[in-house]
Amino acid sequence: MARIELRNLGHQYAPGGDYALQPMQHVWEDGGAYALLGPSGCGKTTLLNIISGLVAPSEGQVMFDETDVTHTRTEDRNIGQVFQFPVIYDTMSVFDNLAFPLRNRRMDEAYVSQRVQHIATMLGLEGALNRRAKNLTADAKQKISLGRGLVREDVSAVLFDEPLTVIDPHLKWQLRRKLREIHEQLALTLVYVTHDQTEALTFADKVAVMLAGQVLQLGTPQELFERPAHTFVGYFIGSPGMNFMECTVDGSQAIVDGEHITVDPAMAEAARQHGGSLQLGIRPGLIRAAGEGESGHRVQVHSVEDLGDYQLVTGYLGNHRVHVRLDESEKIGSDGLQVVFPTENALLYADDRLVG
Amino acid sequence: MSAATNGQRNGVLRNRLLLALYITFTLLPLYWLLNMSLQTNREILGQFTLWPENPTLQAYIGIFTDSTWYMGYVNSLTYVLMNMTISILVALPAAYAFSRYRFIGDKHLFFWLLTNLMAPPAVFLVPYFQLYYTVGLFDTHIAVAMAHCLFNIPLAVWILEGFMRGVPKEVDETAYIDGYSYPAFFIKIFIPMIRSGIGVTLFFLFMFSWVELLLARSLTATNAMPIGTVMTRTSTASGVDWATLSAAGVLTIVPGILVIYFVRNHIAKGFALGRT
Amino acid sequence: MSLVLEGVSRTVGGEVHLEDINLTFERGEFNVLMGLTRAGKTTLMRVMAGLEPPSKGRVLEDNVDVTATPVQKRSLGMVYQQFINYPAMSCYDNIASPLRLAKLSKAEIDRRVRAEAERLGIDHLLDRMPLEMSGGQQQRCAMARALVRDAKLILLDEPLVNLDYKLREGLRAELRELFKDRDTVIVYATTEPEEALVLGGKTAVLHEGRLVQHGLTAETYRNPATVTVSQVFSDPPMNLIEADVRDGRMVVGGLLDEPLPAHMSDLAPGSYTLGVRPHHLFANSVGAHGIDLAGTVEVAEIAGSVTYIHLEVGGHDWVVLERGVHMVHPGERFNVHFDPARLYAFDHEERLVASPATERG
Amino acid sequence: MDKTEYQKAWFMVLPVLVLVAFTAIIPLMTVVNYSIQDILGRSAFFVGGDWFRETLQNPQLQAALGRQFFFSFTILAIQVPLGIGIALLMPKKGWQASAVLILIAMPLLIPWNVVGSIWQIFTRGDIGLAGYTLNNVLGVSYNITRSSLDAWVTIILMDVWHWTPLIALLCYSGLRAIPEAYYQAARIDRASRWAIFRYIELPKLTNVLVIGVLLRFMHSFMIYAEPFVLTGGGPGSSTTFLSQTLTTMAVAQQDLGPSAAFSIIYFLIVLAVSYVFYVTIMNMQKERLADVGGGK
Repeated sequence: MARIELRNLGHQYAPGGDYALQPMQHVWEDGGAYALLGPSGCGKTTLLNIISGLVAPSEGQVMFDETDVTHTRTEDRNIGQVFQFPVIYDTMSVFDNLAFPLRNRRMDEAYVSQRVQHIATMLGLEGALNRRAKNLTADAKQKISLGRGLVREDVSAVLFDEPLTVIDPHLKWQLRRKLREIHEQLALTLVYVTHDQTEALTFADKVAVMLAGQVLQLGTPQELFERPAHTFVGYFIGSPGMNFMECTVDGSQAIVDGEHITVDPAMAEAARQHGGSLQLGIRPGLIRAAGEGESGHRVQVHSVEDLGDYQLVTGYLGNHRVHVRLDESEKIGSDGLQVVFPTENALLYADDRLVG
Repeated sequence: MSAATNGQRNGVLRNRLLLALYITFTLLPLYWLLNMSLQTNREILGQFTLWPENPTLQAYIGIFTDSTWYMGYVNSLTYVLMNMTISILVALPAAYAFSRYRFIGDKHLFFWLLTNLMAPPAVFLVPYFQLYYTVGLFDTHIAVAMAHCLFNIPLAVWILEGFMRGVPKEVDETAYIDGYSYPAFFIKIFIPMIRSGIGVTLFFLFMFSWVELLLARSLTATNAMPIGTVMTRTSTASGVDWATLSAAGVLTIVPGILVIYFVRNHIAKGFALGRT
Repeated sequence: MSLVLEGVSRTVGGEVHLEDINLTFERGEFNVLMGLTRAGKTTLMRVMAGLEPPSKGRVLEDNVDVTATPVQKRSLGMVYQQFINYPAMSCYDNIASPLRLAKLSKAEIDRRVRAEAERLGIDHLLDRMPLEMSGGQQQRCAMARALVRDAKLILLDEPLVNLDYKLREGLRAELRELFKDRDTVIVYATTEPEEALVLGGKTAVLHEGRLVQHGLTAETYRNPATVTVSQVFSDPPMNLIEADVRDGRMVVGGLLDEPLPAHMSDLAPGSYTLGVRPHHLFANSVGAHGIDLAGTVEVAEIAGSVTYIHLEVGGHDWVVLERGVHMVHPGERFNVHFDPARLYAFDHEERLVASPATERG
Repeated sequence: MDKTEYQKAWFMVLPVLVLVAFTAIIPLMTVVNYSIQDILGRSAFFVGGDWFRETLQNPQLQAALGRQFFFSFTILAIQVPLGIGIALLMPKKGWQASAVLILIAMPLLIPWNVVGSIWQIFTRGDIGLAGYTLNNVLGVSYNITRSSLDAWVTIILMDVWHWTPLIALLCYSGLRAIPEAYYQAARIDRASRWAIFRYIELPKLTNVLVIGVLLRFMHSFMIYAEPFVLTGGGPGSSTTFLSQTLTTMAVAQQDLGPSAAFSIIYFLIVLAVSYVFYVTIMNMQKERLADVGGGK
């Protein structure tokens, strides 16, 4: 198990060209589960390939615990990896597949079969050990790929490159559950690359949301949901994404097209000092319908969609479009909707970055 | 790429050396043919030398001026181009049918084509000879072009079917939905999509018809005699004209070399009958 | 304009893909085909388009039998899930292709292609080749081609399934706008309940080649005719538990023994399958919600705005839908709470016999 | 690709059927015709299986068949491993890849009789580089017109020189189709170079190797031009293979009956081998489609 540190790590495909990865400084604790989440082309796979040793970064260092592995060969980094499609040795049995890395390390056969039995049981493959790996289902093959990393007790980290891509949608959550269970049992450092927020937020303790080669925020699912550090994170996490409305600040009030919304005074002060383009951000699910006699802000309703377990109201606050997510039993009058923006959920952004 | 240790480095060196060795083995006989073609018979039979003392194009000039020689090339090229046209025109719709549809006997027909592709030409010598003789087509270019259809049409169907299978069926359907009639779709949309496949197929049709000797020789006499026959005649006569034979040999390789650069990425798929 | 399927069946190589489908699709609203993979959605669409002949039954367009009409003669647009475009043509030519075949004037073609590209947000990509565009842009180009010709029938076969999740969310929201007030029958196939609910209109639920239910989307969602529909048309699927009803009470051995709620009071005694929706389950006895069941957590899945908590309740795998982000660890005890008025009941033939009164009357 | 049922597809296949029938079925019928009759000028009478029995017992033909099988199996035993080896050596990226590919493929572009001529010139004692070097420089007595061993070695060497590139090209394309992820996984598992070949490359090459072996067996089984030009089947008949034997019987000696019977036997062998390969290729194709999860 290893603590992975990225020291000022950056990468340009061609010297002087633009950055595939902006120089970054991160520490991923030993035994932690981390996810690299972002749209295609955001550099998440490049970062994974640098950690696995497939690509040597143009600048900065990769540290496993105290050793600098930036230019060490993949073989010597002692990592495990699960790829986008099942990578297994077709002609071997499941047992031989799992035993292969140990046999290459000249471990004695008794130890090998004990380890393989143990990991196979953990992965739910104990029944298929002598079957030919080729005839198994895609998710079983991905478990074999994972197993080849887990059999090695000294594996430093296990990397996942969008492993659920080829899995049938209805089986995905079972494999997610299995990965989660394994991480609970073996305190292993895991790095998981995906463009799907559910996979990232379910799998990882900490998620790095990436865009155009930059890590915009590294935080727990809670932090990403409640305090997105960047407007893109607010948009990308949660569906539908966070509402953003240009605003100005006066005292502890954010003014959006004349509507005064009370925000946290410290945040308002910091926003005023920062200047630049200010935006008020609030999640559709955290906007509350005003109760009887409670004074709220008027949202002119454009459309209401009945999504079964909730209603999604699309309306306008002034001329800013706003999504509001209401419980399915909420009554919406035809003359518009009075809503309340709870102060603790209303966040201020200056030039797309969270203030204070 | 990740850093290569020196273990890997002299591994790569060893590989390059072995490869160079094999390429030398391949090129040596070819060099020798070229070497002979640039000498006169007198110099060839004289002092044994590794390269021509005074290189001359006399053998080549001889070929281009002597009608029995250059007509050999013309005849060969004529029936090869005829065969290529017939084969490709006939094979395109058939390959499309095999790649898109199931119909009665489709598997057996596809297998039957494979057996024809593999059939030894010697088996068909006598029947072809008689057939074309009675039909009055003996010693004509079309006779050889038709005879070569025996293996070239199956070859074209198999290779084209391999390339066509790469185009999703949904593309055809989208075109039909748009309103394309079958022929319009085939020519305007489908053919451009398998351009590289057609290119490789034409290359193989050219090659297999150009290299065939047995049928071409036995179905022709004088006015359609291919270059192959012309060459085999000189080498069996006493006092062999080595220089001209070598020059003729070099010229038969030129067409292949000119074209191979354009098909090099798909040549393997062609050889594998479209099965990779 | 309406499209009618009369007794359509389709068997391929002895395998039944469709069995006696009777459906009518109306103009001007979304007709959603809902079902799991291999439920027969794609085959049904291909039969409607005339790409595959039905083994039995007829396809009628405005009471005209078009079963055997060649697809070229049909007024039709189709979008596949693998963003099909002509690779050798630019995006502009791809979209213009059906109009050129319909022999419209050059000016008319140019106007309509640019208008459609504008509506789909790809007007800046018109001279790009398909392979030079991202997956989302390629699918928009394919959609533009299907829409540009104002066909009588437009078929969309899971068009969003191969897109990144955020792209899918964006395009899904635009779909209603794109197809609003078009004089055409729109049929949209999907495996995702949320897509059906966003698009509204009517939903037909298919399962193993058979039509299980057809009705207004919200109506079908709220009153699933059978247990199968409750599983297919709900993500995550509705939670189920077998229970016995006798003398006014519902009993699950050792787990539950409660009086029947009002809307189930007239159920005859016998064995039933009870169902409750994941978002009607609440954690840790918040307020007086009535019934209380003990469960243990298997795993928590965080999907951004909501968290799915997978529980083991009396030997059943249940899911609780919590709003916001809640970290719970496998093995934790988790008491699940729900109001009996929210219960569904299915008889021993899995048919719906009782469903919670819809809140808004 | 799940194909749709469409009987009208027959019309698309008809031209191929007509042309190939004209160039294959009709001629084959005449061969069958000859093989069961004795034709003297105008009259012909039925002889049943006589010609077949005679052919099968004819020592000259048995010898030719033996030589042919020996030749085909020898070249397969050499060319398949050698071809794989070369494919493994060939560079995968950059301009060198194209250059090496073209150089390696060169012999495949040469008309088969010209290959015979090239090696005839190359191995002549007086003017050939190989012939002259062996005899005069290395003092090895080497003459393909007198020693049948020399002739055999030269023919095999020539065939290796001519056709090994085919196996090399097929394997090269097979290797290039292997995704980089497999090599990355092998590095992670610290697999030896041999293990990478044994468990990743070889299994992935089985598809193309089956086709390579089919093509090589078939072409070698009907070889005619190269040995005919190089050794004329000599010395004596030590290097006379099936095609040449059949050609001399049919064309030179004009005894139609036996040569027709012989042709049928020859074609049946080809038919049997083709069937075995056809079934193997089609199964592999179905299997690969299953791997990719083809069709809904």
